[in-house]
Amino acid sequence: MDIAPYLLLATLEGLVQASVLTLTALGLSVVFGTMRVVNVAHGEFFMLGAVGAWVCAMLMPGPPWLGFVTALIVAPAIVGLLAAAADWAILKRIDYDPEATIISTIGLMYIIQQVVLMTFGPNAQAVDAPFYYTIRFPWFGYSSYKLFIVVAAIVLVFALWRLMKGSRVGLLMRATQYDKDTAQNFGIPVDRVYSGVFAVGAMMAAIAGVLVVPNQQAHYLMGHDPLLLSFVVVIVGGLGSIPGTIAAAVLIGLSDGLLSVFFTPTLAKIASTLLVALVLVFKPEGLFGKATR
Amino acid sequence: MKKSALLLPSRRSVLAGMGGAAALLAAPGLVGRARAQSGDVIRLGAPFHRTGIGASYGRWYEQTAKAATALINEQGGINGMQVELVIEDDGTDPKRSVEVMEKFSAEHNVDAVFGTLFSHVVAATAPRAGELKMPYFICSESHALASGAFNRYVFQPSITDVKSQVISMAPWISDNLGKKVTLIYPDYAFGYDHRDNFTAAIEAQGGEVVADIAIPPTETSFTRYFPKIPFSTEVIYHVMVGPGVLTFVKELGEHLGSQGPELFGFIDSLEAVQLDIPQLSFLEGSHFWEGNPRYAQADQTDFDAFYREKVGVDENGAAMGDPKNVSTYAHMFSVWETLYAMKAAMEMADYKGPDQKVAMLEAMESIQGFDASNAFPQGQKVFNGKTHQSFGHQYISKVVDGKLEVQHTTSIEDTFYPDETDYTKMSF
Amino acid sequence: MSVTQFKVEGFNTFYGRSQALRDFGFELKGGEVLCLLGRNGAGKTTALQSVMGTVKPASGQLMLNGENLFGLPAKEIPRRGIGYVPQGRRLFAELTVAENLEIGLQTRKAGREVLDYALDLFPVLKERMDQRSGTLSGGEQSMLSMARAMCVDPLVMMLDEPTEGLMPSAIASIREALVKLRASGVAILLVEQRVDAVLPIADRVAFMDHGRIKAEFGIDEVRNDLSLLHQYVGVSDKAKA
Amino acid sequence: MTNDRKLLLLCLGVLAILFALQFVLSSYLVLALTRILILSVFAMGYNILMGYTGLLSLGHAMFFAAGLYASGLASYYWGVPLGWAFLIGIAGSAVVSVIIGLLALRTEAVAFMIVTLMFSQAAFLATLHFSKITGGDQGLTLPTEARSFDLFGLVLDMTHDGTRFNIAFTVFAVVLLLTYVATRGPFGRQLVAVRGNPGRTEMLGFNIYIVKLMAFTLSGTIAGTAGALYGLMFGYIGSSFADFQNSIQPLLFTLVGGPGTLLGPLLGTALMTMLIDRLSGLTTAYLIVVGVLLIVMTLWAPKGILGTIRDKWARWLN
Amino acid sequence: MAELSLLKTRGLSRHFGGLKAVDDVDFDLGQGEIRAIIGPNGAGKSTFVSLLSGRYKASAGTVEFLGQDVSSLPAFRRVRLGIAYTFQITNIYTAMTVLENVSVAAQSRLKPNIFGHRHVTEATIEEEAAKAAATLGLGDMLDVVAGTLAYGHQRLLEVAMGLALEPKLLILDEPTQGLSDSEIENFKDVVRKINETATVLLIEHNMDVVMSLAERITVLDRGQILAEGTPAEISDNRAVQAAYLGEAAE
Repeated sequence: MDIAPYLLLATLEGLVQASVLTLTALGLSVVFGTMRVVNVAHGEFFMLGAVGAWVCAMLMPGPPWLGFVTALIVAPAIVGLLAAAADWAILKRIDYDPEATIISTIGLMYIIQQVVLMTFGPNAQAVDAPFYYTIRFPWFGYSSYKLFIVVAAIVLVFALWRLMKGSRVGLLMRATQYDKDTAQNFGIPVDRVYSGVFAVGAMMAAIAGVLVVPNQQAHYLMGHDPLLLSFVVVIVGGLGSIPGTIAAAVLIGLSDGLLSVFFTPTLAKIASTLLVALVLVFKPEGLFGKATR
Repeated sequence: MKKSALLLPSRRSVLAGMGGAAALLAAPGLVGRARAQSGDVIRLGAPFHRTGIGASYGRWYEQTAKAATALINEQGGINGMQVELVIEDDGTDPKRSVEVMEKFSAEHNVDAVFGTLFSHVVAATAPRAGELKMPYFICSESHALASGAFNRYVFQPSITDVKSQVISMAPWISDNLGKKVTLIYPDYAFGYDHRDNFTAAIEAQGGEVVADIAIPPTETSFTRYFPKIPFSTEVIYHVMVGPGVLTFVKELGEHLGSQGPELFGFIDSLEAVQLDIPQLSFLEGSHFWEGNPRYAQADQTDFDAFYREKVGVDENGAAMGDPKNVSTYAHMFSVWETLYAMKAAMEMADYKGPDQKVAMLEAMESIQGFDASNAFPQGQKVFNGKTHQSFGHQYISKVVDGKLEVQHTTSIEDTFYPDETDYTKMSF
Repeated sequence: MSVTQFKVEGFNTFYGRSQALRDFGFELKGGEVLCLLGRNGAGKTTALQSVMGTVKPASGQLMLNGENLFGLPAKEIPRRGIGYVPQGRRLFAELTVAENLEIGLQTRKAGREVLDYALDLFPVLKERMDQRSGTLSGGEQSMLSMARAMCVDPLVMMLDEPTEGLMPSAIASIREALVKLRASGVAILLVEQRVDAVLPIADRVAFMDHGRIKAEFGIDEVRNDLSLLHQYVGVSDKAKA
Repeated sequence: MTNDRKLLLLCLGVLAILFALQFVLSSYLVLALTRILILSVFAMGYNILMGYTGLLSLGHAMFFAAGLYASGLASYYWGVPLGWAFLIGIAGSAVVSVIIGLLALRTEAVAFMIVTLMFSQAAFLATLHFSKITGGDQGLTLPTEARSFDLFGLVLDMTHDGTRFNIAFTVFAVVLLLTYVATRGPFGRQLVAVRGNPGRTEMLGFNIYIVKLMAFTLSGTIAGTAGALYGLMFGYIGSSFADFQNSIQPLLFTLVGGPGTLLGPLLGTALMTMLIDRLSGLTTAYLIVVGVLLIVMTLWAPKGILGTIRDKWARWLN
Repeated sequence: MAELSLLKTRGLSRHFGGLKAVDDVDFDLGQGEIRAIIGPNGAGKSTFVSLLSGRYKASAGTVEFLGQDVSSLPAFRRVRLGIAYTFQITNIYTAMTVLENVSVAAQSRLKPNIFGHRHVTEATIEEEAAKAAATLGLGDMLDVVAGTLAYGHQRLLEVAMGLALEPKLLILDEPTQGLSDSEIENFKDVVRKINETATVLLIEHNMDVVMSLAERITVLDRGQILAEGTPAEISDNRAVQAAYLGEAAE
């Protein structure tokens, strides 16, 4: 294949990956930004979204799009409730201590994985895409559903942005993020905001999971990769910075596609992992973040 | 050199005073139960991949093993003894698998262990089996055994190893599909077996591998690898495992469209996956290797019908009454057959208990093969006592109307290659 | 309209084993300004935080118009009508002026007229509504912090060193706002270190040391005997002499 | 002083009991105990960093694997005798620990956790990538003839269960006593001071970066010692020893037993290993228990079993 | 007295964003002095001594200690040279006993071989630590866990740790804050005793303590030196009174 179509394909793939990554990583980033905790179970919320999509597809009669739309509503809602419950039952009780949060969310990760294994089973399960249409380029075909993912991600990011900037709830969230004590001094129910933020973060991951599953399949171990990649994105983008997270997701999504043109994929993964570690060591505010103080 | 056990204190020097401490730690069930009486029952350790990456296989391996054991016991057991399965989960994890092997040996006191599938798990466990002097029958396709990497306690009496499979496929591929082949395989050991053996085999046929594309097993999206497929490719040879395989096949289809090269795949990619789903419609007309045909063929043997019924699988290879619950049909026969192979060896050696372990293993090595039967429903086998490896028929099937139809059955001779080791020269 | 009655009684607050408040208490009526003076570390800020519930006292009573607020979750205290200007202003620096005020307004769901009232006191803020509050000057930040607390529509207003580090002109406009606030019947507790900042507007002065109120005087007493100040604020008579 | 003596006596008592257990336990439990001792060494190494110095690493599988691969590859490719291979493993992990420590210790708290996780992930991927050497996920099996060695005329055979137990016991005993020494006296005081209050410790004239680096290196090297021992004893090296789960393992063991207690890692390892071993026969999802325990420990017993006992009843149990 | 210079700063500055916490300070301290630094809240006193001790990096300027430029040395090296710092907000090892707390400091001075005890034994370290603790009147609390001490005792422990370093210069940041009157009296004696071997730099709000201890007083305001002199001179200085009492008091 010539280099031009090659690059076109890599770009398309990169955009799709960037979209999914943006949603997942934004969830992680919003939680970190507001609560200053790292949620290691984030990938499992992604997985639950995908599994939820499969369950909806199983239970909903009628055309695939009906199950898909149902999943888009139901799966994030359930995941959000679960996350809020986890916040109430665990995180609140350890007072959002950063290290204890990491350990207990590792525990949560195992629990979710294993419960899904016991109920959903070990098989990878496919879900029908809501529509099938392959866009044929002269050199290769491309799934229109994948492009739909990109559009959906843009819409969702815009919605999140509106929620944060334009709504009363968003205002309370931002106030809590900047100064928890003062927020309390103005009657803001900080613990409810925290539960809400944790739920919203999880829902972002779940939506990404629903979107991805017609493309991949639902599997109980599928949360691992999105988690690591989200870490990468959130750190490179600057912890808690939303524009930085988006920029980093696009950068990493695109470069991942392009890097694999030149390197073997495992080597590319090693390189990006090391990059993250070194960014944290030498530029802890992230490539896009501004230094604090 | 005489190996000394100087560091091992004599068991007679048990200190009476330690009894209390022992009782403390040895909560009920912790101390290995002593074998009630030698010869009352044959206990077989069955480490299956209940969890981890191999879990969809493990579930069916377990079901098959249970069915075969029930049948053997119905027929009077082995040498008059009932067979008892001791099943443990190895998590598809090499570390855990070694521990499980020890547990079988030292705690459950099993007579033999069988049923491991994934080759990295086998690689970790086989040496430990040798040390524990535990007969270990694998169902894995791994070529490591026949290449001499293991020891005299390890056997593969049913499923044919990757090298044989590949060698027997290559002539048919080059004759029927094309000579310029692009390989797509997982970037780890199992994939390298395919790459190395197939490259050699297709070149022997006058063909060539125009590109080989290794994909990390953790990958979830594959489209970006496909541009590496050269335009000159006539055949894409693909073998993938793991949870992402369906995506792989689907994206391959989307990418190539209808006018792409021929596809030849190993069914490993689609084990436990329904074929007649819209995502896979483009596979129509492509070819697959099958270890055992998933769909009951027109010329189905009585043996296959019998086996299907006992394992609880319908004519489409899915669980009875649940068409979505597809089995790992192309591989799981090896568990059934391995049990019967063990039975045969034990009966030859008139096996009554672990004292006759060596006799049983020697009997196994002396076996020349097995005839197609209810015990060996996949077909006839030739067994090589030197390499501990079995050879059998391989099936090439074409996807027709969302079902696999066998197009070609290789002869057993097609799978032969020169011996690479001789385990009989090793000591027990 | 009845006069606000606010009473803090028997607060004991601990940080680990060390006691920051010892049987701390005061009384305050609507339309009155009580100034709390004391050295660094005397426990003034802890006292305010204990009232607000962000620091939890081990024991005490917190009466507002006959209702005991003690032990309520921190978010409930401001909702009952206590406005707070914390030390260092504690604006939401990334939020705009308008957003900061909005947060004050939503505390008790106060109407727009409250906002207008606050902005009339600090007209300079009107021009800056869409500016990020972190970019305001020090004086403007203090005004915003106070305006934000006023948006709560408070019965009681507590201010922790609102004039710290300000230019005299800014101090004056804050003082002016306090006077108007008092006139409207709000009960005001003003914490200060600098005596000069409080003398012009205080009705009573309380001196705090070691976590308790050591003495309380009417403003006239203090004006008549400045040595009281030196005695309690910690500048010795020798220094004055 | 007397407290330390009490603890030393307890350690010696535990060692005596452990040694004697091989005569009492069933052969499977002796095997299990062998493994427990090796994994306890891993956990003790982890404990030096997490328990005594207060630095929570999520990447210790990297050091375990460094020891495992350094020793295993030396034995596999160059036929280095086992004793030397073991030393090469220790040296290899020491080098890796110093390098990673120099970098990772520039960060703190959550960033430190993520940096160690990322380095470890890169190391794991490297074991896969260089599969021509490492054997990748399938790993390498050490040939049987490489499994015995000659120690002053005494041939020790690693395939022999009794030999294996006693070697594991010896290494465990050495590391336990080393940890005892390292966590007491001047060095131990430095560690605990850094854990308790790094800022203050610096203002008392300690170079806390160097103190942390020493702790990090010691911790990583002990973890690597466990790895080298594991690989040589069981004759298999593979990339699954470098994965994330193997980093969580010592954390879990230490957390359960009691971070910052000398015998906590042993207790935690023994309990968790036996628990998981029993559970895997009962349920397919035994990891769920690990998950629940992680949460339960953080919620109700963040100091682990021995840590709680120490705080309540026996302050000397450090 | 004619003093040898112990410490001097030239043009020392520290900016936080736009705020000049310490602004171009030239400061000299002689050996053997007890010097007090006073000034209103926010005058930059704590920042200033943090620059001396190396807790903060200076934005500009130099610090010279015993003729050596220490500006670029990290804090722990300055401590080893003999600059000890006790914190304004109590900063001790709350989980350790009093003896263990002070032992950390004693160990820092005695520098034992970290694994062996060739030169300095554990007993010596604890002996020295106990001595320092006793000086501050904590002799009968050696085995008490520091976090459970009363606030005043924690303050004294803080100073004991500084003392155990046997520094050439001991910087005390508001040491009497939260002490009772009798504790303050005892504390004054301690400082005088420390002064027999070390120079003392004292940040203090309690004017009584300042007046009775300090030989000289430096007044900081808005990051700059407002005045410097003997207690008597400072008492008479109108600018100082203004800084403390504000214009209204005049």
